[in-house]
Amino acid sequence: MPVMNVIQAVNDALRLEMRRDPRVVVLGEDVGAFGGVFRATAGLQQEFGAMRVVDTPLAEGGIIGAATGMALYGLRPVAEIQFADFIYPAFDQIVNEVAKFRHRSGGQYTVPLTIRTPYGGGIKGGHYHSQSPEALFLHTPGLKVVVPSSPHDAKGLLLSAIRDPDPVIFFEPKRIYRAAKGEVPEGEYLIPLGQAAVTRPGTQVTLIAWGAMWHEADQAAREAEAEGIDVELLDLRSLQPLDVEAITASVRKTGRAVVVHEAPRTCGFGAELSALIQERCFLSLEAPVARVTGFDTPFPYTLEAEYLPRAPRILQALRATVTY
Amino acid sequence: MPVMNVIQAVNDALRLEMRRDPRVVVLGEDVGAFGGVFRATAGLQQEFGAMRVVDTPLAEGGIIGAATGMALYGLRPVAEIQFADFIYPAFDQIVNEVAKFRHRSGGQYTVPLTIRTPYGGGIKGGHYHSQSPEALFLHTPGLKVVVPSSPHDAKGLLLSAIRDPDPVIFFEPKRIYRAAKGEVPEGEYLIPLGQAAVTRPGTQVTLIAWGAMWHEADQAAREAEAEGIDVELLDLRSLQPLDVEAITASVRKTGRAVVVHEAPRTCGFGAELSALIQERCFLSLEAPVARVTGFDTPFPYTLEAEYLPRAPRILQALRATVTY
Amino acid sequence: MKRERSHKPPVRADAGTAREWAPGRFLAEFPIYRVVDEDGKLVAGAELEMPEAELLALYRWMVLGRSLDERMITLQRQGRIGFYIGAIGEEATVFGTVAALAPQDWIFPSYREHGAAFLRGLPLVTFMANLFGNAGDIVKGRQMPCHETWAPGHFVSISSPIATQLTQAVGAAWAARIQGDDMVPIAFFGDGSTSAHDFHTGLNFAAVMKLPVIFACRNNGWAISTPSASQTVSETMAQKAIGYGMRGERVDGNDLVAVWTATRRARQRAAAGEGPTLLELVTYRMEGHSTSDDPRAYRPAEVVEPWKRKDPIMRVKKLLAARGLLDEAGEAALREEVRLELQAALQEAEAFPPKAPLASLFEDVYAEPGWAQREQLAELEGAIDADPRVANPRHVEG
Amino acid sequence: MKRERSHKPPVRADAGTAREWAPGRFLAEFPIYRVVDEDGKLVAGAELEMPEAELLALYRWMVLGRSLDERMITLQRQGRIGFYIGAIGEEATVFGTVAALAPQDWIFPSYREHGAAFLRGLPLVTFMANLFGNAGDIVKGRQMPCHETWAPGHFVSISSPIATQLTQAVGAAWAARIQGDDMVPIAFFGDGSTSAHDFHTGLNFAAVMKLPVIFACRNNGWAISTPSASQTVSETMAQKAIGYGMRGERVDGNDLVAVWTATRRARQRAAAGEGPTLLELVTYRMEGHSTSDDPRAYRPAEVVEPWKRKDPIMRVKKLLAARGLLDEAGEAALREEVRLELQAALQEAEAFPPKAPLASLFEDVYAEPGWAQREQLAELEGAIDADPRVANPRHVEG
Ligand SMILES: Cc1ncc(C[n+]2csc(CCOP(=O)(O)OP(=O)(O)O)c2C)c(N)n1
Ligand SMILES: Cc1ncc(C[n+]2csc(CCOP(=O)(O)OP(=O)(O)O)c2C)c(N)n1
Ligand SMILES: [Mg+2]
Ligand SMILES: [Mg+2]
Repeated sequence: MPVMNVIQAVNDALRLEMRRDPRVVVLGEDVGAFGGVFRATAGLQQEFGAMRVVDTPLAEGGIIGAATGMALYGLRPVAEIQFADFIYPAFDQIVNEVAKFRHRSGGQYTVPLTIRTPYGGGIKGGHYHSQSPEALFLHTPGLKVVVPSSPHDAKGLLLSAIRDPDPVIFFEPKRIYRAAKGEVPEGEYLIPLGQAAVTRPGTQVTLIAWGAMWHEADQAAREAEAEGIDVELLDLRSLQPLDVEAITASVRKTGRAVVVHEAPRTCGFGAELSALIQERCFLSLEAPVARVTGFDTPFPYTLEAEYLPRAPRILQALRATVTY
Repeated sequence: MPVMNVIQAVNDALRLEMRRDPRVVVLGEDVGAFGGVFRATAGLQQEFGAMRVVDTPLAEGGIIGAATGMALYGLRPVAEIQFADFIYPAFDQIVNEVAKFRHRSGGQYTVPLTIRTPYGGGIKGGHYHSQSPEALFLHTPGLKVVVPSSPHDAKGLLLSAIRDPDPVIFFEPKRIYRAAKGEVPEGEYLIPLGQAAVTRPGTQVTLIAWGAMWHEADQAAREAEAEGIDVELLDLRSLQPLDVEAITASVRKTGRAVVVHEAPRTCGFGAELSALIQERCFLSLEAPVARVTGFDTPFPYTLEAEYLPRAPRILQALRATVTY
Repeated sequence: MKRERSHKPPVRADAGTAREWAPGRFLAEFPIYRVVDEDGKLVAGAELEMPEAELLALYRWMVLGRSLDERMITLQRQGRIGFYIGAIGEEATVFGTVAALAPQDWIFPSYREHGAAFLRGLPLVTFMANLFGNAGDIVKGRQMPCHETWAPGHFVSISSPIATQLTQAVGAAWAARIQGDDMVPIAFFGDGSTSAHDFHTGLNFAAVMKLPVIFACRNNGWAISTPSASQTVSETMAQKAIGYGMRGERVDGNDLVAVWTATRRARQRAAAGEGPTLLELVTYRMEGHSTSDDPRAYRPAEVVEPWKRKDPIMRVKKLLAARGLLDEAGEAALREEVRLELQAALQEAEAFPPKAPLASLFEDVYAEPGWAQREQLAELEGAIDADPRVANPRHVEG
Repeated sequence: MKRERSHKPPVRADAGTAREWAPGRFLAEFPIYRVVDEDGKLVAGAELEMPEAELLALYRWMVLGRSLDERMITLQRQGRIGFYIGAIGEEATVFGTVAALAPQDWIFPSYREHGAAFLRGLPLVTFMANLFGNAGDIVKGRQMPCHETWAPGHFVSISSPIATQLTQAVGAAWAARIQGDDMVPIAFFGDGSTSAHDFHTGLNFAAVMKLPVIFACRNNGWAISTPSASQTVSETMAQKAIGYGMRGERVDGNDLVAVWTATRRARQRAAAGEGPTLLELVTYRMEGHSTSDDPRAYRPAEVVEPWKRKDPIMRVKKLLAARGLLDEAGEAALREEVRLELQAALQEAEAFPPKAPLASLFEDVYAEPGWAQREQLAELEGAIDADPRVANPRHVEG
């Protein structure tokens, strides 16, 4: 099996799907001739032409508005927002239009749109090249939200996202764009949205993460094991739909949970997971659900290492939770 | 003391503050000659002129961007967004600019801006005249979020918001704009941001609400009392800063909590409150923190009554929580 | 998308004084296109391209649209529907444009173009059921009245957020080009909407991609209480096309024939690959913004007066009369016919059960309801069983 | 804001054919204003309004700006700073504009106008400390390099989101008018930024309110890999002013004197209450977009060639030489002086401790840190005490 990094896996998925389905179109800033600032769309315009791989003017609202019109008309657009930090000019189109089209039209119009965007910190991007805004979209019914943590998942999840009948925001953790390498099957395979992966079975505490932070969680779990703490690690992969059964099954078993995310703590998705767990596993809980997250500040530049909820902080939370 | 409704109290606060402080400026769509579609700014342009009470072109991004520039320059702008549902075109300015100016400039520039906007359901507004997007802003460090539940609080909180050195989003529950009447002291008084009101002391269960839903919670508490359930009711008033002491003090006493909000459940502020409570009061909790909220759908038109978390549903949650 | 500048830019040496526009310059450069004057006569040099049958048919539609608006406004005053927003005085901008399109052309409405949906086959009953938001509502009582959708006629879902439909129309045109379809979408919006973000991105994207789109700006002089002169200081909306390298044109929006002819030309150009057009349809909002608005608070009655003479329906009536296509008897018969049609539709629409089933709230959020929607439906059903007040609206508005 | 249309709109009867623009029409209507040609000679009919002392001073600044950019790019390649973005080839658009303003005029930069901050007194050391993001950084290592703020010189905080500064500049102008201050803000942005939402709202708000603002569009031909011809099909950026009823002008952005003179005129008009101006400064991005970008992937070297002859610094150098204001010896001395100045600043800047204190992360989120910030600082301090790796960057990038 070929070894790829996340960018290559994304590129592979896009190419395969564009070959299979003429309705798939890619649009965004610098995605065409150049192939994207992270090269995720490299070679696509050369293969599929400027009609299906389009460099747009610099306006995210226009990109998503136009992609929405394409999707309404029956295409399967894949829009790229150059950085998740720059998705907000399209926020109205995403939250008020894309998310509500199916409902408000009584099912007469749908928006099978995929929005790809590099997200998260760890690349020295400071305030505006590091944000993790997933919670904003998870609070918006009608949207699906996916975050891969490996090249293998990136390809299988992106293919599912493009074929999904509903709009999907596909966050690509740019910190692991090149860092995460792994075997990726050739040809197509689908990873269904809404299935978490139990990447490490355990009995003492449930550790929940996604995207780049899964790698930190995994390292923390290894270090915990060395200390005799038996961690069950879940990679959510898809946050909406959420695999709530996998979470509750694990917490009912372990009685303890630690949630990890990069975004600021207040109103992050960790809050929702914490609420869901204590609503559904209250009698099994032997310790409060712990949140290891980014802090309630803008994303910093120099103090990035301190800001990110990395393995050492996760490990401390695991210790505290099992000894609560 | 004069009796006012919420609109009159807001109007009174704006007039008083514009008289006191020449730096206070009001801008928005239809706020001038007309006095706003809800009449909240009625008479202000007549008294303070078209320089300080400005009808803007139809662009929320422009309204907030311009208001930001005014605040940077030293004014105290009060921007009106005609409906909270239409705040998204300004989302980039609010989340990426307004919220981050102080931090990113090392404290050299600040944005003492107040954004007033009618919000919430209960007026037959359907998808686009009913939304409660507070959680989106609560996930953004740098912003403050205030929601009054009475004419008295509306005036005292708005005066504090305008004088606050940080940007404040002031959500006005339009369902009670005219319905909620009460005595409002003449002249100025300030209600500090970050102080919840314990509007009903109780011992068995803590009920947390804000804005229009406080009235539903209050009714539910009365009905519960008739059933012998002793409810302690908190009106948060300000969600950021949050009076976490008031919440934890109450829950440590009652051991039970029910949170109410109109917004969809997933990733709503109720999730954060639930997470905070179980992190801080875990050993006191005798039942899971319950959430009585809007559902994970767009806001409906005909089924509005069913959608809103009104007294009957709150009462059921109180019963279930005390008998857990 | 790369393009080469064919012309070498000239240089000047006189000290920089930025271009100021002589007052009236763009009014002159964008004269208002008119075919039928206020007395129903063809203006000098104009010819009637519209077939007489079409003229008569559209006249009937305009009468129906006007009568419907008036009737529904009364209905709202009676409290039988919650809200209404129509196109009184602007009928020519709605019927004239859409009648000139091909049936496969998609319509991206703002919220006054109900007539466009009727032209595309939306039954009056279905429209009225949407006003009641009852079980007959094709969008299942999910949006406010006047937010209908009619996919069978390619009439895209109406939403409240201003101007969002412009970029969506651009995307549809783009998709049609990719598919090789002969489809020219039209996007409707008002003068106030030209200030919105999506006006800028919509026109710019369409021009850069040279897409077949018609941007129909109903310049009715007002955005709620804000006059169009406070939205922009450009003398015309049409000249905004210049900034996008796009074609722009001013049309008498109260002249059905001019609107129809201009739209037809725009559609021909678009289909021929000549790109998008911005049509400024100069008209006037004769009533309040909607039933929620009372214009007396900001608009003196006098300013409306001069526009009464320009009424789009009167104009066509006079033209038809002059051509012997409609006499008083015919007019009376037509109006009675319309009255009965509306009455019948209203009765039928009002007869539906008041609410779509509870489950409809949780459907269409996603193609398949997720566990949250399924659980919450069960939760709500249980709550209503335990306490019927949960489903009692009076309890809300009270 | 109400305005009355003074002119009665003319009417035409010929069947509607929307205005199409004869190719080159707007290039002709917006000729490029130039004072000094590529050989450093005054163009026919032009006169030099800029005092010679100013000319010499600005020449030195441009040389410093260029040397700084080159030096910092090298620094980034050496891995000593993480990122850099400069203005190589565009120096005249930065120094020429700001030198023509009054000291109290606020500057709303995009991200290439570091030179403007220097003109306003930002010490080189402070700027470089921002590149290192170290304890000497006036913005406390919170943003990427080249995102400085310099309030003492009214140089407003740089942020990455494109074009947000335009509407903010409009608000500042508005505030100044309310306060009765003689203050004319300038907003800098690129050609790509004209596609953004805030370009539209910024220009429209300024024109409607007739505010004193200067919109300085550095049209350097590229938005990362996207040529300006793919951002818009309007022949010029200046003509976009027409849609807002605003003044627009094209200026040779590589001609320091033309930029300075045009900006001066724009400021005079603004201060005189004549409203805003859109200045299109025609220049070229000679390097990659930033140190993160390699233009060879999308831009053939040849297209850059013709622009080398137009270099803004060479031009002024020739002019100075022709006027006997700068000989080779003077030039050499100047460059050596600049080199040493940069070297000294760099040494000083690099000497600061690598990080601002931990607490700085939680400060300035609000005027006073809230309980969340206070608790989280304590939490972080505790975590570092328990495990130093928490504060170890190598552990991140690894
Ligand atoms: C983004 C947004 N902001 C504000 C509103 C409130 N609003 C509804 S209609 C309207 C005025 C629109 O005026 P115009 O575009 O001229 O259309 P008209 O109603 O005159 O046909 C406003 C401000 C809205 N619906 N959406
Ligand atoms: C809203 C937003 N979208 C995308 C980006 C990424 N981005 C940074 S600079 C740039 C190109 C800007 O081009 P232009 O406006 O011409 O300025 P120039 O760099 O040429 O000076 C882009 C797309 C951004 N910073 N903000
Ligand atoms: Mg209008
Ligand atoms: Mg550029």
